[in-house]
Amino acid sequence: MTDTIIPAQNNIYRPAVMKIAATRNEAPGVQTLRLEFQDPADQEKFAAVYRTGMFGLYGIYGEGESTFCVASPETRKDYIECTFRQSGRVTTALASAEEGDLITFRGPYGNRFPIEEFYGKNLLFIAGGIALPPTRSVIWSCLDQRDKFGKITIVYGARTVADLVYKQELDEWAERGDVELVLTVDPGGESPDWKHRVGFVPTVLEEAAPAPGNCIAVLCGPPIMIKFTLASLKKLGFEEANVYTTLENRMKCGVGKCGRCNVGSVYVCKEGPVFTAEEVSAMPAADL
Amino acid sequence: MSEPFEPKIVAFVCTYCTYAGADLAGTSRLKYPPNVRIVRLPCTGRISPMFILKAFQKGADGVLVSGCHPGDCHFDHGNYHARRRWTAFNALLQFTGVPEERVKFSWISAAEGIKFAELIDSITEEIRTAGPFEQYHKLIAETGSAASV
Amino acid sequence: MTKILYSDDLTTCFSTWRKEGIMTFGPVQEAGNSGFREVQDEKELDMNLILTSRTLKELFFPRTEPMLSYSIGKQQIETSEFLPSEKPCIIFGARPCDAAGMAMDDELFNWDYRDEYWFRRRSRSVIMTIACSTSDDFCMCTSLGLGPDSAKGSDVLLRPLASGKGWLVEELTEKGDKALQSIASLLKEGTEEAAPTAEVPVLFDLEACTTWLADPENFESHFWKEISERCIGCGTCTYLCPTCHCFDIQDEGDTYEGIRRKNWDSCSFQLFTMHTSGHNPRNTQSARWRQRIMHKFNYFSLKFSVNSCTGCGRCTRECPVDMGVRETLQAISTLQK
Amino acid sequence: MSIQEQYRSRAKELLGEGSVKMVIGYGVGTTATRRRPIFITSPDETDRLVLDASCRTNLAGYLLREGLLADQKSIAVFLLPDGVRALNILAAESQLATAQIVVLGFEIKGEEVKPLEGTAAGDFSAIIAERKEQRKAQPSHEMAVKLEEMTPAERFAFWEKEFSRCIKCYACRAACPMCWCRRCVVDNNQPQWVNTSSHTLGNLEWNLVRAFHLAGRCVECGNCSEACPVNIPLHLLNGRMTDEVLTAFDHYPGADEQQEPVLASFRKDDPETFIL
Repeated sequence: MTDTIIPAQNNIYRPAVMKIAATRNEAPGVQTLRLEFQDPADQEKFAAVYRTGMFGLYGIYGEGESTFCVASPETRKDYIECTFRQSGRVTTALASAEEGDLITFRGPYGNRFPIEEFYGKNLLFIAGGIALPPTRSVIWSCLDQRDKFGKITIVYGARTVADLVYKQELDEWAERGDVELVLTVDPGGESPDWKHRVGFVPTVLEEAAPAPGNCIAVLCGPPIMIKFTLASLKKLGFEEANVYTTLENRMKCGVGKCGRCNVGSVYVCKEGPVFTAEEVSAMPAADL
Repeated sequence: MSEPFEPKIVAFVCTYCTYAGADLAGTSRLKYPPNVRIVRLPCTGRISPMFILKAFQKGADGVLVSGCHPGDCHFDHGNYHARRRWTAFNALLQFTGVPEERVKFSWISAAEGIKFAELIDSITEEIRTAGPFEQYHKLIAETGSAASV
Repeated sequence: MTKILYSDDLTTCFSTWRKEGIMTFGPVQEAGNSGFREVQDEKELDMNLILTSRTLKELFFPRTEPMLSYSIGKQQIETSEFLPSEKPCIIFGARPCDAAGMAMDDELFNWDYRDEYWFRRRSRSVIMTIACSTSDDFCMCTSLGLGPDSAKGSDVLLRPLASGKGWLVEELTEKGDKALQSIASLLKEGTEEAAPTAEVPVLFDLEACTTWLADPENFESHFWKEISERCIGCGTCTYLCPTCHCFDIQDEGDTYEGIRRKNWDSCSFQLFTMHTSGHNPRNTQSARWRQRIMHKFNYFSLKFSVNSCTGCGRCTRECPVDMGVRETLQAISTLQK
Repeated sequence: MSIQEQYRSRAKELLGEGSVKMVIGYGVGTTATRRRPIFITSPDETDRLVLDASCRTNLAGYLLREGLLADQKSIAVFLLPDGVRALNILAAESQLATAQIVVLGFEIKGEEVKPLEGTAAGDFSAIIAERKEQRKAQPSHEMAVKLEEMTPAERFAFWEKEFSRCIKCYACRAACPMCWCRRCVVDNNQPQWVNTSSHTLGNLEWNLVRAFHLAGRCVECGNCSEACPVNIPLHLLNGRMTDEVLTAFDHYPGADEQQEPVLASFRKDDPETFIL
């Protein structure tokens, strides 16, 4: 586990105010918001602390706060992007917010991806559905300093073509030439003009067969996908210590007080959300 | 000088009878006090006691619940169900000391524009006399004050 | 020679403090239920209680507390904070188990991020604890490494005199000393004996329990299902626990104005950990009971080198189905042997 | 043979012959007078069962444990007459099939425990009918009478004080065999009808909602009042609701399993005394 970075705060429950600078529909029910701090002091605090992997609590007064990752990379700290699926009370309110509206943000909290430890290595990114956002912040952190890394492979899958998020960026990555992009949708989720693969992420991953040597894998997705993909990675020869993932549990405080997010003795908010597969294996599986 | 007290009254009404009755009151140019905010629902069967609690939570001084006369329900028996519910809920409100003038129930048909206007007139006057629902307002105010410790 | 505070002087004692602008709190009994609240004078106190039914934590971590108020206008959000006042407080007549609980939760509320709501109240308060000379069937402080006269978390410890006419006074902290200074003239020198402290039997071997709990093999033991089969999943044990600190953050109001509150929450509740997706990491009552025990006797001590149970016994005393930490640890203690 | 012995041997027999997979009963508790619910699945363990005048908890709620009755096997349960009524209501509300339940019925008179004849929920209709008459004739709780004599303002003040203590632990809900909703209305947040905070307003709202949802369903077993850690007299609220459904609709909750839920049924000539 990387160390948690603690921002200076007076009242840890008081959020900063952010303006929605842009909204983008990603997929049915999935939206990205680009947010800008209203108070330069908050922006300064954020920029001083933020590292890829950290998360925040996004809120709308009157509805509450909801936890998700910061989807923008540490190489671009003058705004925050977040991507979420409209599902509960807060995300429903966020989804109906418009450009120019004000929302709140608490954070960034948690630990980070140790990106400097990835220098000189090949990188394999694997994401499923709405879990591309946490992966994406790592992807951009690396692409923004492309020369520091070896081969970069991105395997991304969703249930259907419509459910793929960041479609523009997927095109951008496909066209760069220095990234291998493998896209897949679950069987039955393909559209008539779908030119990429059809199949579940673990299967497609095994077919793509990236070499485990000198390679770091970053894996984010729903629990069931993680479970099977970890098995596939093992089969391919990846060591658990070289596989990074994020855990997402229900949170209210984000700062280790409210008592919900722990898996065994590990508080996801304080000691996560970024863990190696080795660290996850050491946690009690029944608590995940 | 404080302004004279104007009661806030929320009326939950069914669309087929009481709402139509209110409409008739309007088109007949009958005058009734503007203190009532009407919330239109498909049927009294849809009016949950939760609505009444919500109205008080938001500061209402009085609530009226009204629908079709027994036998006239557009959905045949929604108001019969409502009547049982009201009986229980009304008893509960009485037992917990919510003054009788704060919650009223009535049957008003689409033809009873006059009854609607008169009823609104009388309950508004009754609540105006009784004054603001201070007991409840005090509880609301407490939620906005710092913890007692 | 020790200092003695006589019961007869308590009236003057309280009035002196209040004249100095100090808020006075103490154990009070109302409608068969007891807890701590502000009192004007000592007559309101119930000094005969072995332990209040509700805990001291309410004075530092109220069951519901407004944190922020917000009002939203065009292109602006205004918030203001409800930070607790810094007016000094004296809490008279806490019990050692409750006082210890506050010290334990200090660790949590200061874990890298400092919870001002907790600490403002903590730093303004002086806890004057009365050592226990009686106990009931549920007391188990001695099993947790504490005792009827533990000083942990207290600023002043009062030992009841054998005569029942007052207390021997021991100041433990600077804050405690300061509170005593204002009543210095009421503290008499004397040689009276203190009443013997309550005899609280040791019910289980705590070390054996923590060893068993620390073994990952036992996390999925059948034991958890068996011990918690009758748990009905209410929040009584957690809400009446001096150290349980879990909370929820809730907004009340509308999208124009309202209040963000911190409310007690409980790991016993099914919805506590439920994700929006419907996935629930602790989906069964046994998993939730395991969480409560593990949290107190494993996780908390891993983080802060102290178990978060004071042995007050309320979880067992008040449980509608007669469960509690006591039964669970007694059972583990036997398993381990 | 003591009644405890009789019931132990019945439980042993039921488990031994395999006609039930579990017996839900009472066992010894932390102190001499405390009893706790126990779940016996082996005939060898029936000696752990206790039956005496301290066995007052209504155990019917345990029958709704997720998946417990899913395998269609039977379960025997110790029930007071109120418990049998709870069973009837649960059956009427399609939460369980009484055919799966073997009732080990008993009643407590003073400090004496008496056996009740019968094994199926329907076997207890006579005693329940008798209870209905007793309930009708029963004078209201002393405090309820006092409350009725108060002015509305005094009543409001009384309940305000009582509810101000509520800590929202939801022990009343958890202990109640009738509170079987998978997700309680107060736990739904879209919309959030009543406040979840335990300030007095939120507490008043919660207790009104709960009392109303139990109108005509409460069997007055006392589980909620017993469970309440801050001693709120919930039985007064529920008792008042029972008075109302009895007098207005002649409805005695849980009379039998065919009984229609009082608020999900109606008569065209239901009384109306307060509707304008």
